[in-house]
Amino acid sequence: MQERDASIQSFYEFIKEGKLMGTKCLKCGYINLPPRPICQACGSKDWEWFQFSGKGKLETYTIIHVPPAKFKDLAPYIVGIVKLIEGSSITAIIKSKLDEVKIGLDLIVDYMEYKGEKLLCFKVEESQS
Amino acid sequence: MQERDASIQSFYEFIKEGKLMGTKCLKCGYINLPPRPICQACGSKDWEWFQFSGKGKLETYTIIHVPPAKFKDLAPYIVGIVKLIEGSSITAIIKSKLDEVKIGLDLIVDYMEYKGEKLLCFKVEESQS
Amino acid sequence: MLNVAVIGVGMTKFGRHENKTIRELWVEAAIKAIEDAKISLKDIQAAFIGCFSSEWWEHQGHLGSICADWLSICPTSAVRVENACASSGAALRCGVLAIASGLYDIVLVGGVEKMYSGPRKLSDTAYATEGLALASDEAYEQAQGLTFPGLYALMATAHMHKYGTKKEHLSKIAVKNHKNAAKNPLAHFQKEITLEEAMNARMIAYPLNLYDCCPFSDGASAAILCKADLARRFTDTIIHIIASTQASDTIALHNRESYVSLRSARVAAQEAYKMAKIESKDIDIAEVHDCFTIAELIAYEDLGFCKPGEGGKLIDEGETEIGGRIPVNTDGGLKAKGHPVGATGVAMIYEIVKQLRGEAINQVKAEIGLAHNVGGSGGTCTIHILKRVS
Amino acid sequence: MLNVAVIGVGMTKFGRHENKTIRELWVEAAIKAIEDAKISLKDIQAAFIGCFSSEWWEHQGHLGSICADWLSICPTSAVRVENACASSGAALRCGVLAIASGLYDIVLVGGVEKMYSGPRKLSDTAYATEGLALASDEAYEQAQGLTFPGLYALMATAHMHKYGTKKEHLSKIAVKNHKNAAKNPLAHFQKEITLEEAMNARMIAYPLNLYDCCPFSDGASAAILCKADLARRFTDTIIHIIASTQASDTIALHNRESYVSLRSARVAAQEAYKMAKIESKDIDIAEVHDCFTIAELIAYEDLGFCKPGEGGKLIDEGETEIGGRIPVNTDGGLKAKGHPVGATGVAMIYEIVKQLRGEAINQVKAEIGLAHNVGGSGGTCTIHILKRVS
Ligand SMILES: [Zn+2]
Ligand SMILES: [Zn+2]
Repeated sequence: MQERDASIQSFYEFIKEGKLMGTKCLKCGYINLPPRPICQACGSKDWEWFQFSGKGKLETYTIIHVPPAKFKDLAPYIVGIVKLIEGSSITAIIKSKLDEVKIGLDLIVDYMEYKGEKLLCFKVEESQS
Repeated sequence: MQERDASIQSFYEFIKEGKLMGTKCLKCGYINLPPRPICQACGSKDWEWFQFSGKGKLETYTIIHVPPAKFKDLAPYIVGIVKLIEGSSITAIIKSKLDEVKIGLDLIVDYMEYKGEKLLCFKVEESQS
Repeated sequence: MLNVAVIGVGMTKFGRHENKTIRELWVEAAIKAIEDAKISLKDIQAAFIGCFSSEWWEHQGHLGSICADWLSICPTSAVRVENACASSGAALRCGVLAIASGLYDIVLVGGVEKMYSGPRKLSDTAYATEGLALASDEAYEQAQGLTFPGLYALMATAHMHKYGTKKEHLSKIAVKNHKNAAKNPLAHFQKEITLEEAMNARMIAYPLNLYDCCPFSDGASAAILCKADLARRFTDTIIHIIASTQASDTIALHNRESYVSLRSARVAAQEAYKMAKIESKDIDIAEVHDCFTIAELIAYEDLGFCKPGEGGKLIDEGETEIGGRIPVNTDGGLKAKGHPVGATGVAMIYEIVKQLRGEAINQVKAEIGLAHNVGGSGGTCTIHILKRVS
Repeated sequence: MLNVAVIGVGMTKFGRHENKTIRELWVEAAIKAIEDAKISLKDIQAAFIGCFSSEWWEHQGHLGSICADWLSICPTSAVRVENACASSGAALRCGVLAIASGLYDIVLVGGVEKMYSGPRKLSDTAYATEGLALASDEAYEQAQGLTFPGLYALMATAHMHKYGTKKEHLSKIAVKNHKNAAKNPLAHFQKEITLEEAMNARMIAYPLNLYDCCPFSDGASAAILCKADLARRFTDTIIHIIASTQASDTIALHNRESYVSLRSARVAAQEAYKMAKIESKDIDIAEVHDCFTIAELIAYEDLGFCKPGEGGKLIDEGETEIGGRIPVNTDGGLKAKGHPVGATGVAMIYEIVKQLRGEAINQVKAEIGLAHNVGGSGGTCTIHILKRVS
């Protein structure tokens, strides 16, 4: 998959394809999410694509009551930072009942069609609920 | 008229009333147009309102063929810098035929209703045409 | 040794300025600083002005030129600096570097922002909210529906979970800062609030409610820096800048090791203490960046006023109140004094200088003061330490 | 003596980068400069990045943080500087002050702009035109229907009237710069144009037509500054910055004494010649700010390459062409190399350094080079003079 560069555009192209992708540093092995042209851990420019399983836990969250214009229809909604089992973290909307969200919740990647875009989000893992 | 401060808002309030107003420095006599809280010539903060006769000459001009969105309906139109007989200069739309505009043209202040606003502009002095 | 002194400070009232534009607010603050320093416009050799997003709110860029122009100091060089909410902290730092370079003796620094009201563009809360979000990661935070209060809410949730910090701790910070602002005529809000009001306000981004958030304010601030050797020409109460540091962090929270502490603040503070050859316990008074109540609590920990996780305890013990061990935000802070983003960093210097001179509204006994100015959610932090010398 | 050397330069191709964001362009240029200097990321002690209006074009502020972040140099301090089209000239100057202050040995400077295309916000010509106008006076120029090309058109009309300058003189500048860019792989346009094409292009703001105007470009530039004492550790071809100056002027044209010359450029140039202890005739090569053809012609006069009013004559005599007495914009200039606003000032340094090293595309014989970077319609000007020392 090396033909795509480690760019923001590539990340969102993968999202459209239903893949959560980061870059793995070929020098130090650090997994960069979002993908980066320069490894955050060691500064190396050598990387390969890395696909996440999509499983993770909620590290922290907020409930947005005053949303940006674009997200008006969704409010109130949860945004959280999800720590994936592979070790990297990412910010996304969390599909959960507002009164059931808590740090440590087991999550799995999901996608939402919203205003013509495919949005990255996470939902509570089935086994748990 | 001292109750209004030497602000941009005051300038446009006067425009609405059909007055072209600057500030005259009480220290050095320099006439600041647009009005300024600090004299451009000497740095003094003491000023009084000064009303221009509205008469002047075209110092330089351009004809805008690619306009900003707001002025789309007017293009092509002339914008020039007018040197008033009192010595100060100001930028405004010049009402003139495109092929008759030239540096040195005698002008007099005018106003144009445009998209709900009163726009400062200048027109060719009657006596001349 | 930086060899830089502050010989003048000035600021506008923070709040709503319906009739004034950016350049007009700037001139008001700059003139106050110039008069405070008893210098003339001609003495200014360079200017550095912090502003976050005049393009967004007033459709006006090229701020350096317009600020020099309206102050009538052309052709003096004027640079606009943008580091989000730390824009004027960074501008101040550029001014410090300019004097330390030996090229300049007297430099004007400051900041300005029009965030809400104004004769040129009339903003509303939604537009202002979107404007503030410009300080966060467009591709990976804004795009995920995160707001600016949401960023600090993520830190608050994490802090509560890790350390047992309570909502009440946050509300107590709001109460303290409103109390400090109550007597400050330049503050956006001059009213005290009760803990009950602070606890029960309308939710903005859980767990942060309206009283955990600073307001959208208009305002400007300015300071005159001078080569320290020359300061005695202008004043007898000499205030030196004994440390000036800045650090960065990832713009997005999710790329950081911790959500309960700002690395940029810790690094800048450590470097500042080292530069000033002091320890955190030597600080008598601090202005910290309380854009949200949780930010002030985390600042206590990052600056070493207490151990990590003990910010709530410090509040409970009243140590950061006036009369406490280390009074914080004696002017009301961003929370109640207001937060015209670009003006905030130098407005902190205004309060520190007033305190060190003995001219403050809520005067405390202080010889050394610290200003902690954070950009965005910690992507930038500047630290300045000021000391009265005799 | 500034005691500052340039030990590395890098830039992206200027033009359309449909698939890249600001941070990605920045990283590309910065890495090239770092590799050119043969330093590592860890060697960078501070960064100053010029950007005009990322808020407008990509909805992204807090540029210092995002540029440090994506380059993986956190917690190194990173300041964003905005002086309209002179943003990276001003950023470079802050970097010079930072090294001159003695606080830093190695500093990264540069600039970036995404003006037109991009994956995050897709702009069109009208939006980009409005964006550029942010550099002019919102209240008294933008509000009167004036555009950015219109500002320079006002100067062109005045220059033609006062000095008899012809449209043909302007078009000859476009032809020269397109010719210089034709071989430059990093230029936005790599095609020569004829005088007839240049004369007869579609009118934008009379008397300026399409070929008098630089394009809207995306791109980034970077340079590594080093304390001059240490430069020999990194390279044998030592390039010193022997002058670094900046001046301001009123943002609006109508408040100036003259419309046929930029006071900011004259003042900055005079100070620069004085700082470098040279005269204008000592300059071997110059990069001047030709956002519009008339701007280059006026620059000749402001920099003292010819007398006031004789810019047209200088063009007619071919003195600013490659092979002439003082080659100007050997890389194609803003006109043909492109003008990603915030990147332009340091991209000029890229070309000067390449020329002084003997590594340029259109190599000329040169020991001393000058970069003239103008913000807006002259509200800011920075001048840098570089010299190869042996
Ligand atoms: Zn690595
Ligand atoms: Zn005066």
